[in-house]
Amino acid sequence: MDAVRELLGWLWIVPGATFCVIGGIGLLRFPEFYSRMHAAGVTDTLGAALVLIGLMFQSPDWTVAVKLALILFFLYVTSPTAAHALIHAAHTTGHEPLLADDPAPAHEGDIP
Amino acid sequence: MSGEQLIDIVLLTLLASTAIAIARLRNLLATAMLTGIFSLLGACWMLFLDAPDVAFTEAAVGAGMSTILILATLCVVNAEEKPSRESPIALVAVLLTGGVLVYGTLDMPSYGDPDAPATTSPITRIYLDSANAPSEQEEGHAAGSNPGDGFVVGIPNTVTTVLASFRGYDTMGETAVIFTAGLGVLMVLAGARHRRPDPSMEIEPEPVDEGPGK
Amino acid sequence: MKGYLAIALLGILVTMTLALVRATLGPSVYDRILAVNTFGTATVLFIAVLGFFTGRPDFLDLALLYALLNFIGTIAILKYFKRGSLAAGED
Amino acid sequence: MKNHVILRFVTKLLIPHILLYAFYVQWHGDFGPGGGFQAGVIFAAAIVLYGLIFGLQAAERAIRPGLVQSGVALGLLLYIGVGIASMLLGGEFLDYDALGHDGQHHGILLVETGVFITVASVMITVFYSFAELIRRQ
Repeated sequence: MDAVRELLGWLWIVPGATFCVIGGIGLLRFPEFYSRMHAAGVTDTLGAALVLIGLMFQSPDWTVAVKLALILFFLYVTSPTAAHALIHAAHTTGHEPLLADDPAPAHEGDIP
Repeated sequence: MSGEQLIDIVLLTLLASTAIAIARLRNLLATAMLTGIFSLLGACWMLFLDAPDVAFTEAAVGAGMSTILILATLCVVNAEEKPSRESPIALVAVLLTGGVLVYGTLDMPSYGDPDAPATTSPITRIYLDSANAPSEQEEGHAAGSNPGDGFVVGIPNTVTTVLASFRGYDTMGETAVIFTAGLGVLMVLAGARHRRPDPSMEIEPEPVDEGPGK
Repeated sequence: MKGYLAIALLGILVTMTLALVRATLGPSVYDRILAVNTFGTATVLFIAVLGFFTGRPDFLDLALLYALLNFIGTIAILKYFKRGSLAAGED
Repeated sequence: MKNHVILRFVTKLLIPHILLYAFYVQWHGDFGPGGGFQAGVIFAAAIVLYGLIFGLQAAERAIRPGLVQSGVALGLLLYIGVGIASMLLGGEFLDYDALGHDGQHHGILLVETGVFITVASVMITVFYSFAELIRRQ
Protein backbone atom coordinates (compact mmCIF):
# COMPACT_ATOMS: atom_id res chain seq x y z
CA MET A 1 0.00 0.00 0.00
CA ASP A 2 2.80 2.39 0.91
CA ALA A 3 4.62 1.58 -2.31
CA VAL A 4 1.48 2.40 -4.31
CA ARG A 5 1.14 5.66 -2.42
CA GLU A 6 4.74 6.56 -3.08
CA LEU A 7 4.36 5.74 -6.76
CA LEU A 8 1.21 7.89 -6.97
CA GLY A 9 3.10 10.66 -5.20
CA TRP A 10 5.85 10.58 -7.79
CA LEU A 11 3.30 10.37 -10.61
CA TRP A 12 1.08 13.27 -9.48
CA ILE A 13 2.83 15.60 -7.05
CA VAL A 14 6.18 15.93 -8.80
CA PRO A 15 4.62 16.69 -12.23
CA GLY A 16 2.31 19.14 -10.47
CA ALA A 17 5.27 20.95 -8.92
CA THR A 18 6.99 20.90 -12.32
CA PHE A 19 4.00 22.60 -13.92
CA CYS A 20 4.08 25.18 -11.13
CA VAL A 21 7.70 25.97 -11.94
CA ILE A 22 6.89 26.12 -15.67
CA GLY A 23 4.11 28.59 -14.93
CA GLY A 24 6.48 30.64 -12.80
CA ILE A 25 9.13 30.73 -15.52
CA GLY A 26 6.52 31.82 -18.04
CA LEU A 27 5.27 34.49 -15.67
CA LEU A 28 8.77 35.91 -15.48
CA ARG A 29 9.96 35.45 -19.05
CA PHE A 30 6.97 36.17 -21.28
CA PRO A 31 7.10 39.58 -22.95
CA GLU A 32 3.86 41.23 -21.85
CA PHE A 33 0.84 40.98 -19.60
CA TYR A 34 -1.62 38.99 -21.73
CA SER A 35 0.86 36.24 -22.52
CA ARG A 36 1.92 36.11 -18.87
CA MET A 37 -1.71 35.32 -18.01
CA HIS A 38 -1.41 32.07 -19.93
CA ALA A 39 1.64 31.09 -17.93
CA ALA A 40 -0.04 31.95 -14.65
CA GLY A 41 -2.97 29.81 -15.71
CA VAL A 42 -0.71 26.76 -15.81
CA THR A 43 0.19 27.17 -12.13
CA ASP A 44 -3.36 27.99 -11.09
CA THR A 45 -5.05 25.07 -12.79
CA LEU A 46 -2.85 22.17 -13.87
CA GLY A 47 -0.15 22.56 -11.22
CA ALA A 48 -2.60 23.04 -8.35
CA ALA A 49 -4.88 20.21 -9.46
CA LEU A 50 -2.06 17.70 -9.90
CA VAL A 51 -0.49 18.53 -6.52
CA LEU A 52 -3.76 18.49 -4.61
CA ILE A 53 -5.07 15.29 -6.23
CA GLY A 54 -1.71 13.68 -5.61
CA LEU A 55 -1.97 14.68 -1.94
CA MET A 56 -5.46 13.14 -1.77
CA PHE A 57 -3.91 9.73 -2.42
CA GLN A 58 -1.59 10.30 0.54
CA SER A 59 -4.26 11.34 3.02
CA PRO A 60 -4.50 9.25 6.18
CA ASP A 61 -8.31 9.48 6.43
CA TRP A 62 -11.27 10.75 4.50
CA THR A 63 -11.65 14.12 6.29
CA VAL A 64 -8.26 15.17 4.99
CA ALA A 65 -9.21 14.12 1.46
CA VAL A 66 -12.45 16.11 1.74
CA LYS A 67 -10.52 19.19 2.88
CA LEU A 68 -8.18 18.82 -0.09
CA ALA A 69 -11.17 18.51 -2.42
CA LEU A 70 -12.65 21.69 -0.91
CA ILE A 71 -9.35 23.55 -1.38
CA LEU A 72 -9.25 22.40 -5.00
CA PHE A 73 -12.88 23.44 -5.52
CA PHE A 74 -12.38 26.93 -4.10
CA LEU A 75 -9.12 27.42 -6.01
CA TYR A 76 -10.91 26.40 -9.17
CA VAL A 77 -13.73 28.84 -8.49
CA THR A 78 -11.71 31.83 -7.33
CA SER A 79 -8.57 31.92 -9.43
CA PRO A 80 -10.27 31.89 -12.87
CA THR A 81 -12.66 34.54 -11.56
CA ALA A 82 -9.79 36.70 -10.37
CA ALA A 83 -8.03 36.17 -13.70
CA HIS A 84 -11.22 37.10 -15.55
CA ALA A 85 -11.73 40.26 -13.50
CA LEU A 86 -8.07 41.15 -13.97
CA ILE A 87 -8.06 40.73 -17.74
CA HIS A 88 -11.41 42.53 -17.98
CA ALA A 89 -10.02 45.46 -16.02
CA ALA A 90 -6.84 45.53 -18.10
CA HIS A 91 -8.79 45.42 -21.34
CA THR A 92 -11.33 48.08 -20.43
CA THR A 93 -8.68 50.49 -19.15
CA GLY A 94 -6.92 50.32 -22.52
CA HIS A 95 -3.99 48.06 -21.76
CA GLU A 96 -3.14 46.89 -25.29
CA PRO A 97 -1.65 43.47 -26.07
CA LEU A 98 1.78 43.43 -27.66
CA LEU A 99 1.48 42.19 -31.25
CA ALA A 100 4.15 40.55 -33.38
CA ASP A 101 4.75 43.56 -35.64
CA ASP A 102 4.88 46.02 -32.73
CA PRO A 103 8.29 47.19 -31.63
CA ALA A 104 9.18 45.65 -28.29
CA PRO A 105 8.93 48.20 -25.48
CA ALA A 106 12.27 49.30 -24.14
CA HIS A 107 11.66 48.47 -20.48
CA GLU A 108 10.90 44.86 -21.32
CA GLY A 109 14.24 44.07 -22.84
CA ASP A 110 16.37 44.09 -19.73
CA ILE A 111 14.42 41.57 -17.67
CA PRO A 112 16.84 38.88 -16.50
CA MET B 1 17.75 17.39 8.35
CA SER B 2 19.34 19.37 5.57
CA GLY B 3 16.24 19.51 3.36
CA GLU B 4 14.35 21.34 6.09
CA GLN B 5 17.26 23.70 6.60
CA LEU B 6 17.27 24.44 2.88
CA ILE B 7 13.56 25.31 2.94
CA ASP B 8 14.16 27.45 6.02
CA ILE B 9 16.97 29.35 4.31
CA VAL B 10 14.97 29.88 1.11
CA LEU B 11 11.95 31.17 3.06
CA LEU B 12 14.05 33.58 5.11
CA THR B 13 15.86 34.85 2.00
CA LEU B 14 12.54 35.46 0.27
CA LEU B 15 11.26 37.32 3.36
CA ALA B 16 14.34 39.50 3.47
CA SER B 17 14.28 40.30 -0.25
CA THR B 18 10.57 41.14 -0.10
CA ALA B 19 11.28 43.52 2.78
CA ILE B 20 14.08 45.21 0.83
CA ALA B 21 11.84 45.52 -2.23
CA ILE B 22 9.11 47.09 -0.09
CA ALA B 23 11.59 49.60 1.28
CA ARG B 24 12.99 50.48 -2.14
CA LEU B 25 9.80 50.84 -4.21
CA ARG B 26 8.32 54.32 -4.53
CA ASN B 27 4.94 53.24 -5.92
CA LEU B 28 2.81 52.69 -2.83
CA LEU B 29 0.27 50.49 -4.65
CA ALA B 30 3.07 48.07 -5.53
CA THR B 31 4.21 48.28 -1.92
CA ALA B 32 0.73 47.29 -0.75
CA MET B 33 0.84 44.21 -2.96
CA LEU B 34 4.32 43.26 -1.81
CA THR B 35 3.11 43.61 1.78
CA GLY B 36 0.51 40.98 0.94
CA ILE B 37 3.28 38.71 -0.35
CA PHE B 38 5.27 39.34 2.83
CA SER B 39 2.29 38.25 4.88
CA LEU B 40 1.90 35.05 2.83
CA LEU B 41 5.58 34.25 3.28
CA GLY B 42 5.41 35.03 6.98
CA ALA B 43 2.51 32.61 7.41
CA CYS B 44 4.45 29.89 5.54
CA TRP B 45 7.48 30.41 7.72
CA MET B 46 5.52 30.38 11.00
CA LEU B 47 3.85 27.18 9.84
CA PHE B 48 7.27 25.77 9.09
CA LEU B 49 8.29 26.57 12.68
CA ASP B 50 5.30 24.47 13.84
CA ALA B 51 3.21 27.39 15.08
CA PRO B 52 -0.08 26.85 13.24
CA ASP B 53 -2.08 29.16 15.54
CA VAL B 54 0.19 32.12 14.89
CA ALA B 55 0.28 31.33 11.17
CA PHE B 56 -3.50 31.18 11.21
CA THR B 57 -3.75 34.66 12.68
CA GLU B 58 -1.26 35.97 10.15
CA ALA B 59 -3.20 34.33 7.33
CA ALA B 60 -6.58 35.65 8.42
CA VAL B 61 -5.35 39.19 9.00
CA GLY B 62 -2.96 39.30 6.05
CA ALA B 63 -5.28 37.86 3.42
CA GLY B 64 -8.54 39.23 4.74
CA MET B 65 -8.02 42.66 6.18
CA SER B 66 -4.57 44.24 5.96
CA THR B 67 -4.52 44.70 2.16
CA ILE B 68 -7.98 46.27 2.30
CA LEU B 69 -6.98 48.65 5.09
CA ILE B 70 -3.73 49.65 3.35
CA LEU B 71 -5.64 50.36 0.13
CA ALA B 72 -8.26 52.33 2.04
CA THR B 73 -5.47 54.43 3.52
CA LEU B 74 -3.98 54.92 0.04
CA CYS B 75 -7.36 56.26 -1.10
CA VAL B 76 -7.13 58.97 1.53
CA VAL B 77 -3.46 59.88 1.08
CA ASN B 78 -1.28 60.31 -1.98
CA ALA B 79 -0.34 57.00 -3.63
CA GLU B 80 3.22 58.01 -4.49
CA GLU B 81 5.91 58.21 -1.86
CA LYS B 82 7.73 61.53 -1.65
CA PRO B 83 11.47 61.21 -2.18
CA SER B 84 12.97 61.53 1.25
CA ARG B 85 16.37 62.85 2.26
CA GLU B 86 18.56 59.96 3.35
CA SER B 87 20.57 60.92 6.37
CA PRO B 88 23.61 58.96 7.58
CA ILE B 89 22.54 59.38 11.21
CA ALA B 90 19.37 57.39 10.52
CA LEU B 91 21.43 54.61 8.95
CA VAL B 92 23.74 54.48 11.97
CA ALA B 93 20.77 54.41 14.34
CA VAL B 94 19.08 51.60 12.43
CA LEU B 95 22.27 49.54 12.18
CA LEU B 96 22.99 50.06 15.88
CA THR B 97 19.48 49.01 16.93
CA GLY B 98 19.58 46.01 14.63
CA GLY B 99 23.00 45.02 15.96
CA VAL B 100 21.81 45.24 19.56
CA LEU B 101 18.74 43.12 18.74
CA VAL B 102 20.84 40.49 16.97
CA TYR B 103 23.27 40.51 19.92
CA GLY B 104 20.29 39.91 22.19
CA THR B 105 19.26 36.81 20.27
CA LEU B 106 22.66 35.23 20.98
CA ASP B 107 21.48 34.52 24.52
CA MET B 108 18.38 32.73 23.35
CA PRO B 109 18.37 28.92 23.23
CA SER B 110 18.67 27.54 19.72
CA TYR B 111 15.59 26.32 17.88
CA GLY B 112 14.40 22.95 19.15
CA ASP B 113 16.92 22.87 22.02
CA PRO B 114 15.78 20.15 24.48
CA ASP B 115 17.44 22.03 27.39
CA ALA B 116 15.66 25.32 26.69
CA PRO B 117 13.88 26.82 29.70
CA ALA B 118 10.57 26.52 27.89
CA THR B 119 10.98 22.73 27.69
CA THR B 120 12.45 22.06 31.12
CA SER B 121 10.19 24.33 33.15
CA PRO B 122 7.67 22.41 35.29
CA ILE B 123 4.88 24.77 34.21
CA THR B 124 5.14 23.34 30.66
CA ARG B 125 4.22 19.92 32.03
CA ILE B 126 1.17 21.41 33.76
CA TYR B 127 0.05 23.14 30.56
CA LEU B 128 0.43 20.01 28.48
CA ASP B 129 -1.19 17.71 31.05
CA SER B 130 -4.22 19.96 31.22
CA ALA B 131 -5.22 18.81 27.75
CA ASN B 132 -6.15 15.36 29.03
CA ALA B 133 -9.82 14.60 29.14
CA PRO B 134 -11.39 15.06 32.60
CA SER B 135 -12.64 11.50 32.66
CA GLU B 136 -9.13 10.10 32.42
CA GLN B 137 -7.93 12.04 35.44
CA GLU B 138 -10.97 12.09 37.62
CA GLU B 139 -10.07 8.87 39.42
CA GLY B 140 -6.70 10.22 40.47
CA HIS B 141 -7.55 13.78 41.35
CA ALA B 142 -10.49 15.82 42.42
CA ALA B 143 -10.73 17.57 39.09
CA GLY B 144 -9.74 21.19 39.11
CA SER B 145 -9.81 21.55 42.87
CA ASN B 146 -6.12 22.24 43.13
CA PRO B 147 -4.74 24.37 40.29
CA GLY B 148 -1.28 23.38 39.25
CA ASP B 149 -1.64 19.79 40.32
CA GLY B 150 -3.88 17.76 38.06
CA PHE B 151 -5.62 20.89 36.78
CA VAL B 152 -7.63 19.67 33.82
CA VAL B 153 -9.29 21.61 31.06
CA GLY B 154 -9.85 18.79 28.63
CA ILE B 155 -9.29 20.73 25.42
CA PRO B 156 -6.91 19.15 22.91
CA ASN B 157 -5.52 22.42 21.55
CA THR B 158 -3.17 23.54 24.30
CA VAL B 159 -2.76 26.98 22.74
CA THR B 160 -6.45 27.71 23.21
CA THR B 161 -6.26 26.44 26.78
CA VAL B 162 -3.31 28.66 27.62
CA LEU B 163 -4.80 31.70 25.89
CA ALA B 164 -8.31 31.51 27.25
CA SER B 165 -7.91 29.77 30.59
CA PHE B 166 -4.43 29.98 32.07
CA ARG B 167 -3.79 33.41 30.63
CA GLY B 168 -7.37 34.61 30.59
CA TYR B 169 -6.38 37.97 32.04
CA ASP B 170 -3.92 38.60 29.19
CA THR B 171 -6.49 37.75 26.56
CA MET B 172 -8.98 40.05 28.24
CA GLY B 173 -6.38 42.79 28.06
CA GLU B 174 -5.82 42.08 24.37
CA THR B 175 -9.54 42.26 23.70
CA ALA B 176 -9.58 45.59 25.51
CA VAL B 177 -6.71 46.74 23.30
CA ILE B 178 -8.66 45.83 20.15
CA PHE B 179 -11.71 47.58 21.61
CA THR B 180 -9.65 50.71 22.27
CA ALA B 181 -8.06 50.60 18.82
CA GLY B 182 -11.46 50.30 17.17
CA LEU B 183 -12.74 53.19 19.24
CA GLY B 184 -9.71 55.27 18.31
CA VAL B 185 -10.12 54.61 14.58
CA LEU B 186 -13.81 55.47 14.82
CA MET B 187 -13.06 58.76 16.52
CA VAL B 188 -10.23 59.75 14.16
CA LEU B 189 -12.19 58.91 11.01
CA ALA B 190 -15.42 60.43 12.28
CA GLY B 191 -13.45 63.57 13.13
CA ALA B 192 -11.99 63.67 9.62
CA ARG B 193 -15.44 63.17 8.19
CA HIS B 194 -16.92 66.29 9.80
CA ARG B 195 -13.92 68.43 8.95
CA ARG B 196 -14.19 71.85 10.50
CA PRO B 197 -12.35 75.12 9.86
CA ASP B 198 -10.83 75.07 13.33
CA PRO B 199 -9.53 71.60 14.12
CA SER B 200 -10.61 71.47 17.73
CA MET B 201 -9.83 68.34 19.66
CA GLU B 202 -13.41 67.72 20.67
CA ILE B 203 -14.78 64.35 19.77
CA GLU B 204 -17.94 63.62 17.89
CA PRO B 205 -20.00 61.25 19.98
CA GLU B 206 -21.50 59.33 17.06
CA PRO B 207 -22.09 59.83 13.35
CA VAL B 208 -25.48 61.50 13.22
CA ASP B 209 -26.91 59.45 10.40
CA GLU B 210 -27.09 56.19 12.28
CA GLY B 211 -29.28 55.36 15.21
CA PRO B 212 -28.50 52.53 17.59
CA GLY B 213 -28.71 49.16 15.87
CA LYS B 214 -32.07 47.59 15.59
CA MET C 1 12.10 10.72 3.97
CA LYS C 2 9.38 11.42 1.41
CA GLY C 3 11.41 12.53 -1.55
CA TYR C 4 8.55 13.61 -3.77
CA LEU C 5 7.18 15.93 -1.08
CA ALA C 6 10.57 17.59 -0.62
CA ILE C 7 10.93 18.03 -4.38
CA ALA C 8 7.43 19.49 -4.57
CA LEU C 9 8.20 21.92 -1.74
CA LEU C 10 11.35 23.12 -3.46
CA GLY C 11 9.55 23.43 -6.81
CA ILE C 12 6.81 25.51 -5.23
CA LEU C 13 9.42 27.69 -3.54
CA VAL C 14 11.05 28.28 -6.93
CA THR C 15 7.64 29.30 -8.30
CA MET C 16 7.21 31.69 -5.38
CA THR C 17 10.61 33.22 -6.07
CA LEU C 18 9.80 33.76 -9.76
CA ALA C 19 6.43 35.31 -8.91
CA LEU C 20 8.11 37.56 -6.35
CA VAL C 21 10.58 38.80 -8.97
CA ARG C 22 7.71 39.53 -11.36
CA ALA C 23 5.78 41.36 -8.61
CA THR C 24 8.83 43.49 -7.87
CA LEU C 25 9.67 44.27 -11.50
CA GLY C 26 6.15 45.10 -12.62
CA PRO C 27 6.15 46.92 -15.00
CA SER C 28 2.37 47.51 -15.08
CA VAL C 29 0.07 47.16 -12.09
CA TYR C 30 -1.69 44.23 -13.77
CA ASP C 31 1.56 42.26 -13.90
CA ARG C 32 1.94 42.78 -10.18
CA ILE C 33 -1.62 41.68 -9.43
CA LEU C 34 -1.11 38.59 -11.59
CA ALA C 35 2.12 37.78 -9.76
CA VAL C 36 0.47 38.21 -6.34
CA ASN C 37 -2.35 35.93 -7.46
CA THR C 38 0.08 33.24 -8.58
CA PHE C 39 2.01 33.70 -5.34
CA GLY C 40 -1.20 33.08 -3.40
CA THR C 41 -1.92 29.85 -5.27
CA ALA C 42 1.66 28.73 -4.70
CA THR C 43 1.25 29.48 -0.99
CA VAL C 44 -1.87 27.32 -0.79
CA LEU C 45 0.04 24.46 -2.43
CA PHE C 46 3.09 25.02 -0.21
CA ILE C 47 1.02 24.85 2.97
CA ALA C 48 -0.85 21.75 1.79
CA VAL C 49 2.35 19.91 0.88
CA LEU C 50 4.09 21.10 4.07
CA GLY C 51 1.26 19.60 6.13
CA PHE C 52 1.97 16.19 4.63
CA PHE C 53 5.73 16.68 4.78
CA THR C 54 5.67 17.31 8.54
CA GLY C 55 2.91 14.76 9.09
CA ARG C 56 0.36 17.26 10.41
CA PRO C 57 -2.53 17.42 7.95
CA ASP C 58 -4.40 19.88 10.21
CA PHE C 59 -2.29 22.53 8.48
CA LEU C 60 -4.80 22.14 5.66
CA ASP C 61 -7.20 24.46 7.51
CA LEU C 62 -4.77 27.24 6.70
CA ALA C 63 -4.61 26.30 3.02
CA LEU C 64 -8.42 26.29 2.90
CA LEU C 65 -8.45 29.75 4.47
CA TYR C 66 -6.09 31.08 1.82
CA ALA C 67 -8.07 29.42 -0.97
CA LEU C 68 -11.13 31.31 0.30
CA LEU C 69 -9.58 34.68 1.10
CA ASN C 70 -6.91 35.30 -1.57
CA PHE C 71 -9.69 36.40 -3.89
CA ILE C 72 -10.59 39.38 -1.69
CA GLY C 73 -7.22 41.07 -1.96
CA THR C 74 -7.18 40.77 -5.76
CA ILE C 75 -10.68 42.23 -6.06
CA ALA C 76 -9.82 45.08 -3.70
CA ILE C 77 -6.69 46.05 -5.64
CA LEU C 78 -8.56 45.87 -8.96
CA LYS C 79 -11.36 47.98 -7.62
CA TYR C 80 -8.95 50.54 -6.19
CA PHE C 81 -7.09 50.73 -9.47
CA LYS C 82 -10.14 50.93 -11.71
CA ARG C 83 -12.04 53.54 -9.78
CA GLY C 84 -9.29 55.13 -7.78
CA SER C 85 -11.26 54.40 -4.67
CA LEU C 86 -12.65 51.64 -2.52
CA ALA C 87 -15.76 53.65 -1.75
CA ALA C 88 -18.34 51.16 -2.69
CA GLY C 89 -20.84 53.68 -3.98
CA GLU C 90 -21.38 52.10 -7.39
CA ASP C 91 -23.80 54.73 -8.58
CA MET D 1 -18.51 45.89 -10.24
CA LYS D 2 -22.20 45.60 -9.47
CA ASN D 3 -22.99 44.75 -13.08
CA HIS D 4 -20.24 42.19 -13.35
CA VAL D 5 -22.24 38.95 -13.52
CA ILE D 6 -19.38 36.52 -12.98
CA LEU D 7 -17.99 38.39 -9.99
CA ARG D 8 -21.43 38.69 -8.44
CA PHE D 9 -22.17 35.00 -8.91
CA VAL D 10 -18.84 33.84 -7.52
CA THR D 11 -19.13 36.24 -4.59
CA LYS D 12 -22.56 34.91 -3.76
CA LEU D 13 -21.10 31.42 -3.92
CA LEU D 14 -18.12 32.28 -1.71
CA ILE D 15 -19.64 34.41 1.06
CA PRO D 16 -21.71 31.66 2.74
CA HIS D 17 -18.68 29.39 2.71
CA ILE D 18 -16.45 32.07 4.23
CA LEU D 19 -19.03 32.70 6.97
CA LEU D 20 -19.41 28.98 7.59
CA TYR D 21 -15.65 28.65 7.74
CA ALA D 22 -15.48 31.49 10.26
CA PHE D 23 -17.86 29.59 12.53
CA TYR D 24 -15.90 26.39 11.96
CA VAL D 25 -12.75 28.17 13.11
CA GLN D 26 -14.64 29.60 16.09
CA TRP D 27 -16.09 26.33 17.37
CA HIS D 28 -13.27 24.08 16.22
CA GLY D 29 -10.61 26.20 17.92
CA ASP D 30 -10.60 23.73 20.81
CA PHE D 31 -9.37 20.94 18.56
CA GLY D 32 -7.31 22.57 15.82
CA PRO D 33 -5.67 25.87 15.08
CA GLY D 34 -7.91 28.89 15.39
CA GLY D 35 -10.06 30.71 17.86
CA GLY D 36 -12.12 33.81 18.38
CA PHE D 37 -9.67 36.32 16.94
CA GLN D 38 -9.12 34.50 13.66
CA ALA D 39 -12.82 33.71 13.29
CA GLY D 40 -13.70 37.35 13.82
CA VAL D 41 -11.32 38.51 11.13
CA ILE D 42 -12.61 35.90 8.67
CA PHE D 43 -16.22 36.91 9.39
CA ALA D 44 -15.32 40.55 8.79
CA ALA D 45 -13.55 39.61 5.55
CA ALA D 46 -16.78 38.10 4.23
CA ILE D 47 -18.66 41.31 4.95
CA VAL D 48 -15.87 43.35 3.35
CA LEU D 49 -16.06 41.20 0.22
CA TYR D 50 -19.82 41.80 0.10
CA GLY D 51 -19.23 45.52 0.47
CA LEU D 52 -16.60 45.54 -2.26
CA ILE D 53 -18.77 43.82 -4.84
CA PHE D 54 -22.32 44.95 -4.01
CA GLY D 55 -21.58 48.39 -2.62
CA LEU D 56 -21.42 49.95 0.80
CA GLN D 57 -25.16 50.57 1.02
CA ALA D 58 -25.94 46.89 0.46
CA ALA D 59 -23.42 45.87 3.12
CA GLU D 60 -24.84 48.39 5.56
CA ARG D 61 -28.32 47.03 4.90
CA ALA D 62 -27.09 43.52 5.66
CA ILE D 63 -25.09 44.39 8.78
CA ARG D 64 -26.22 47.67 10.33
CA PRO D 65 -23.43 50.08 11.34
CA GLY D 66 -25.14 50.68 14.67
CA LEU D 67 -25.20 46.94 15.33
CA VAL D 68 -21.47 46.52 14.81
CA GLN D 69 -20.72 49.68 16.79
CA SER D 70 -22.51 48.22 19.77
CA GLY D 71 -20.86 44.87 19.05
CA VAL D 72 -17.46 46.47 19.66
CA ALA D 73 -18.40 46.96 23.30
CA LEU D 74 -20.66 43.91 23.67
CA GLY D 75 -17.85 41.41 23.04
CA LEU D 76 -15.64 42.89 25.73
CA LEU D 77 -18.62 43.06 28.08
CA LEU D 78 -19.32 39.37 27.46
CA TYR D 79 -15.72 38.53 28.32
CA ILE D 80 -15.79 40.56 31.53
CA GLY D 81 -19.27 39.22 32.26
CA VAL D 82 -17.94 35.65 32.27
CA GLY D 83 -15.33 36.76 34.82
CA ILE D 84 -17.91 38.44 37.01
CA ALA D 85 -20.27 35.48 36.72
CA SER D 86 -17.53 33.18 37.94
CA MET D 87 -16.95 35.54 40.88
CA LEU D 88 -20.65 35.55 41.74
CA LEU D 89 -20.71 31.76 41.61
CA GLY D 90 -18.03 31.56 44.26
CA GLY D 91 -14.78 31.35 42.30
CA GLU D 92 -12.19 33.96 41.44
CA PHE D 93 -12.31 36.31 38.46
CA LEU D 94 -12.26 34.21 35.25
CA ASP D 95 -12.09 30.97 37.25
CA TYR D 96 -14.19 28.87 34.90
CA ASP D 97 -14.40 25.92 37.28
CA ALA D 98 -16.98 27.89 39.23
CA LEU D 99 -19.29 27.81 36.22
CA GLY D 100 -20.45 24.30 37.03
CA HIS D 101 -19.94 20.95 35.39
CA ASP D 102 -17.44 21.14 32.51
CA GLY D 103 -17.06 24.81 33.36
CA GLN D 104 -13.64 25.15 31.75
CA HIS D 105 -15.01 24.15 28.38
CA HIS D 106 -18.03 26.41 28.53
CA GLY D 107 -16.06 29.31 29.96
CA ILE D 108 -13.50 29.13 27.16
CA LEU D 109 -16.24 28.97 24.52
CA LEU D 110 -18.01 32.01 26.00
CA VAL D 111 -14.80 33.99 26.27
CA GLU D 112 -13.83 33.13 22.70
CA THR D 113 -17.28 34.25 21.57
CA GLY D 114 -16.64 37.58 23.25
CA VAL D 115 -13.33 37.95 21.43
CA PHE D 116 -15.06 36.99 18.18
CA ILE D 117 -17.77 39.65 18.56
CA THR D 118 -15.30 42.40 19.42
CA VAL D 119 -12.81 41.60 16.66
CA ALA D 120 -15.43 41.15 13.93
CA SER D 121 -17.21 44.36 14.97
CA VAL D 122 -14.01 46.40 15.10
CA MET D 123 -12.91 45.20 11.66
CA ILE D 124 -16.30 45.88 10.06
CA THR D 125 -16.56 49.26 11.78
CA VAL D 126 -13.14 50.30 10.52
CA PHE D 127 -14.07 49.24 6.99
CA TYR D 128 -17.37 51.13 7.13
CA SER D 129 -15.68 54.25 8.49
CA PHE D 130 -13.03 54.20 5.78
CA ALA D 131 -15.55 53.59 3.00
CA GLU D 132 -17.79 56.35 4.31
CA LEU D 133 -14.84 58.75 4.57
CA ILE D 134 -13.66 57.99 1.04
CA ARG D 135 -17.15 58.32 -0.40
CA ARG D 136 -17.58 61.78 1.07
CA GLN D 137 -14.24 63.06 -0.20
